[in-house]
Amino acid sequence: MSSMYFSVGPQHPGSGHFRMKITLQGDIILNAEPDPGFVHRSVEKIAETREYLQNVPLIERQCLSDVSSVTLAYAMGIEELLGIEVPPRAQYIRVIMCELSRIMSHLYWLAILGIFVGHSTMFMWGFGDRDILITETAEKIAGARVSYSYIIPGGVRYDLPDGIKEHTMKTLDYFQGRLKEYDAIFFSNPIFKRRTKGVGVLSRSEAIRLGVTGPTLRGSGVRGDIRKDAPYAAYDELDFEIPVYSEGDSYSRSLVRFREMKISSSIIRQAFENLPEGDFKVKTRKKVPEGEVFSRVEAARGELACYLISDGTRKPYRLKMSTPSFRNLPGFSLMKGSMLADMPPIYMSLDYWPLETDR
Amino acid sequence: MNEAQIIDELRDKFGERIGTPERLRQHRIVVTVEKENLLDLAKFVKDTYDLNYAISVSGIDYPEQNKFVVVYHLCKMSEEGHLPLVLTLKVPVNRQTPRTPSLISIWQSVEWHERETWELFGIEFEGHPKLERLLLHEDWDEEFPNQFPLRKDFLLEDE
Amino acid sequence: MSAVGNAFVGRLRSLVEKIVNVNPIRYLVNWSKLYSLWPVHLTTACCSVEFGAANCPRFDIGRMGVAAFFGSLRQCDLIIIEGTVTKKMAKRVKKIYSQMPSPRYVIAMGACAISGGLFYNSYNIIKGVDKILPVDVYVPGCPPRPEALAHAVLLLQDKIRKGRVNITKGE
Amino acid sequence: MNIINIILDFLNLENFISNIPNAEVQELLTIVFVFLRSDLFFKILLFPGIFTILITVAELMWLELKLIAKVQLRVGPQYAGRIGGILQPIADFIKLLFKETIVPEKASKVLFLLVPIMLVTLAATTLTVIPLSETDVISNLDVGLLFTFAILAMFPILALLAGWASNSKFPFIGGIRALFQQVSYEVPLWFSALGVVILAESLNFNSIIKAQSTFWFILLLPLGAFIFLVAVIAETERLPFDIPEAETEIASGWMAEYSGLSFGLIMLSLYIKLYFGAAMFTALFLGGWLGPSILPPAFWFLTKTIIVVLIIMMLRGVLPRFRLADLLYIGWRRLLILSIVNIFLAITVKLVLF
Repeated sequence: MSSMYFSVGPQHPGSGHFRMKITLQGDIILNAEPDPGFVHRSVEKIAETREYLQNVPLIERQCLSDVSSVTLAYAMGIEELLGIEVPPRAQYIRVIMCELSRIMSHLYWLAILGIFVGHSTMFMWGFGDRDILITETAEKIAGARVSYSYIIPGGVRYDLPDGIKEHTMKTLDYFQGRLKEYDAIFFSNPIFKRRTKGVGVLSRSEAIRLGVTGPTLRGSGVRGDIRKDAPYAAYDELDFEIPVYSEGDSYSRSLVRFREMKISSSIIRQAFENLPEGDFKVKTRKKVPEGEVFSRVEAARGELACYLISDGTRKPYRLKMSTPSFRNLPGFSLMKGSMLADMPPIYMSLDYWPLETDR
Repeated sequence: MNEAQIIDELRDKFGERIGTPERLRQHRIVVTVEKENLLDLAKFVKDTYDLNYAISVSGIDYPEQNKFVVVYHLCKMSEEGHLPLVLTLKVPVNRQTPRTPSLISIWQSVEWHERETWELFGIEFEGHPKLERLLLHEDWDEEFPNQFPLRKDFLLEDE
Repeated sequence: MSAVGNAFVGRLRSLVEKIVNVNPIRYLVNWSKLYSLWPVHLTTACCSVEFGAANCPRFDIGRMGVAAFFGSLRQCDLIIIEGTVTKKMAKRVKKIYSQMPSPRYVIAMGACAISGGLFYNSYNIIKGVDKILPVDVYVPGCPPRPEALAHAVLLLQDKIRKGRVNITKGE
Repeated sequence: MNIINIILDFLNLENFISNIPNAEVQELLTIVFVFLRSDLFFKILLFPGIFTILITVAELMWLELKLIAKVQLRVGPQYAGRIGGILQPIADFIKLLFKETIVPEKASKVLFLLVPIMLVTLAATTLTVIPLSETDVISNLDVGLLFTFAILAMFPILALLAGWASNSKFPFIGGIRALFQQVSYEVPLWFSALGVVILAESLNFNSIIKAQSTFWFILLLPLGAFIFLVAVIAETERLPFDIPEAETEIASGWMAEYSGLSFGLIMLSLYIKLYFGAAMFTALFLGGWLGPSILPPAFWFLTKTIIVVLIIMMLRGVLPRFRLADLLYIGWRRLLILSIVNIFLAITVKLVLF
């Protein structure tokens, strides 16, 4: 039987700004090779030509659905080089923003997953709730819907506005109810289960060998989460669990993200309850002392590492972002041997974000 | 196993073959190693400390010192999660003939990272199965022949 | 067959154009065009987040006849350039545009699509999508809010109603 | 006296014809006018013919947009045609009418352009035998049910032809999928309809409907009705069975290369097919035009049909798409067996009740 070759993307309803080269035999995918680079905007090179603070909006564009974690990794790196201690209030606000953007990112993922398996209502609900609940809260706190450049070296840009605690609590209460509805219409849906259970199975050892990260890793039964393993910001003072599912299929990866949304909202609650008084920012210098630093955070899609080398000037000498989507690229080999109809669920269960890969 | 132990052990085992292991701060160790000894050291740290998880591979360009440095960040991943320790391997590479052995035989996960470093720095990884265009566009060689964007001598428009 | 067929199609097209230029019919045609704008599923960069939000219940550009999902670009009228166009993507964007049936409209969304934006000195981007496509409406912002996109759709509709759109014939 | 006659009387064209000197032309035109004034022409053109179909289909499209929007907490079309965007489908269709129709260079051109026309023709043909009331039927065939199934069997072939003529990869996969799906679901569709035929002892739609004057068959054969509905959804390629068009997998499937008017015709044929599927379900299981005589029978028929269509459309809002393998599994391993069980049930019911 002869095989058929085609590329999915960059203009395809089942792809983002990204291409998969698929070789198909009958209905079985023989080979699926990702072809990134459609949004390679050379963030790392441009960052070498701009000052440290100017780079904050630049690097957050590489992952617009999850901006807080990206900027946090960068800010933590600079703070470590400067040797400054961020005030506890800022640490808590950072946790709040990171978890908000984690929910934002997961809702985005959920919406796209919905439309990928043909469930347009999940798309609309996911995007609608993301908009009404999460981006609005973020806007109230930081002043912009998605690209707020709120976390800067030394703390956060502004203090929390008045009445934000009540607003957020109310929002999260409503959000909890919505999560139950998502479960009812989507995650408990027998067709959805049939499409994702046992599809794209990634075993535990294979997950570690391929170096995947984030929910993709936790869906394979590895409890790898930087928030617990190497705590940063205020995570070591908060009580939360890490959802782990050991089946390693698309469904368990989806469930990890679904549970994480719930856990994130409880983290936000705790952070608001324990929010200390004090400064929200400390003064920083424009020149960063010579040295190198490797800072890691747990972004929505997985471990995000920022490798920063400074030569003592106002601009970074080298900035390398090791992004979770890039590290999940080997996961596309899961498509080999599955059916063509399994391509969208596997693709979405990796929660691949092309901008983050290409930078 | 703490950082001091690792540093001592590495120093005992390899001695002159590697640069002095250095503790940058908590959980961060940097080892400089020439490319001839890279594979030995990589095998040793993987087998001894079970550093089975390569986080990133990056290149740095030092035109004044006429070298590139390929940097590997490694950590340990068990079922119960990451180890906070990150071991950094630095491999200096000659700038005229940038070649270094690929570590893909030891860590499968460096495949895409090395490919990216090859593309953006022009560092050849010997033994890498697939060094092909990844991020740059297909006509790059015609537009900028023999140039690599992340090298320091590649200038952006307003520099 | 093809020569006769082409002549036939050409005559048919000129006949259609004659009919379309009669005033009330032109009004009707323009009315139908402006309320039925099906966008191509093409995301070029991060503005896709806000494009998705513009489809969602809160902003719902479906009210203006912008259908949310369309599978094939052969059936689409509108191409929204959502952000930066890299050189790798530019080739595809041109190809996609040439594959769309006319009349087709272009909205350049975001600072990157207008002029390169934040990435103005990158080596891998096209500074402004108008270098490769005829743009009808520009939406400033980084990224523009969904309201801005909805307004752009209204502006485009106004343009179509007044017949001011630069209609390019298919290749 | 129908509206066409009134218009013709008003125009008073017969007088004009009688003044034509050439006798042959006069005779010919007279025959034409007799046909125009005949009941058959009225039925074909206005009711229950083309005009009714177009209006129903357009409003079904609008209802779908609005209904799905409601499920998704949106507004849906709003501005086209003031009242809730009621003219949205009409705007879509006029736009497609005046849009460029691209024929791919490598396509088999004649076939490529012929398929949409054949699709619409076939879809409309099926409706000739469905009675809106006892008299409002274009052709009261004795083998009406057989006729509709014969026509239905043509659709997968046309879908495959469309995919093949496009000479493109996604349409081809879509065509193959359509063939798989529709051929496998035709069998349960037939078998579940057989139950009705056993009870009604006829293949004529009017007799089948009249046989339901005491009990609707959905009460006697609920299993058969369920199988029939599922098979109809699969035949009309609606969610959760829109596998031949799965956007995220194969980008609109077999209609991916169609644009402009030919795509408009395909859309039209799909919606006519949907309407036809629902009409068939109404006729076979919901008592067709039967209903209290306060309102005309055609009203009851259309109301029931639209409710069935809405139920089918509603599924689009709540269910994701099946996999092809699952679909075939359900078709052959579940529905086929159930539909055979249904035939035995029908025989039992027949023996017990009649």
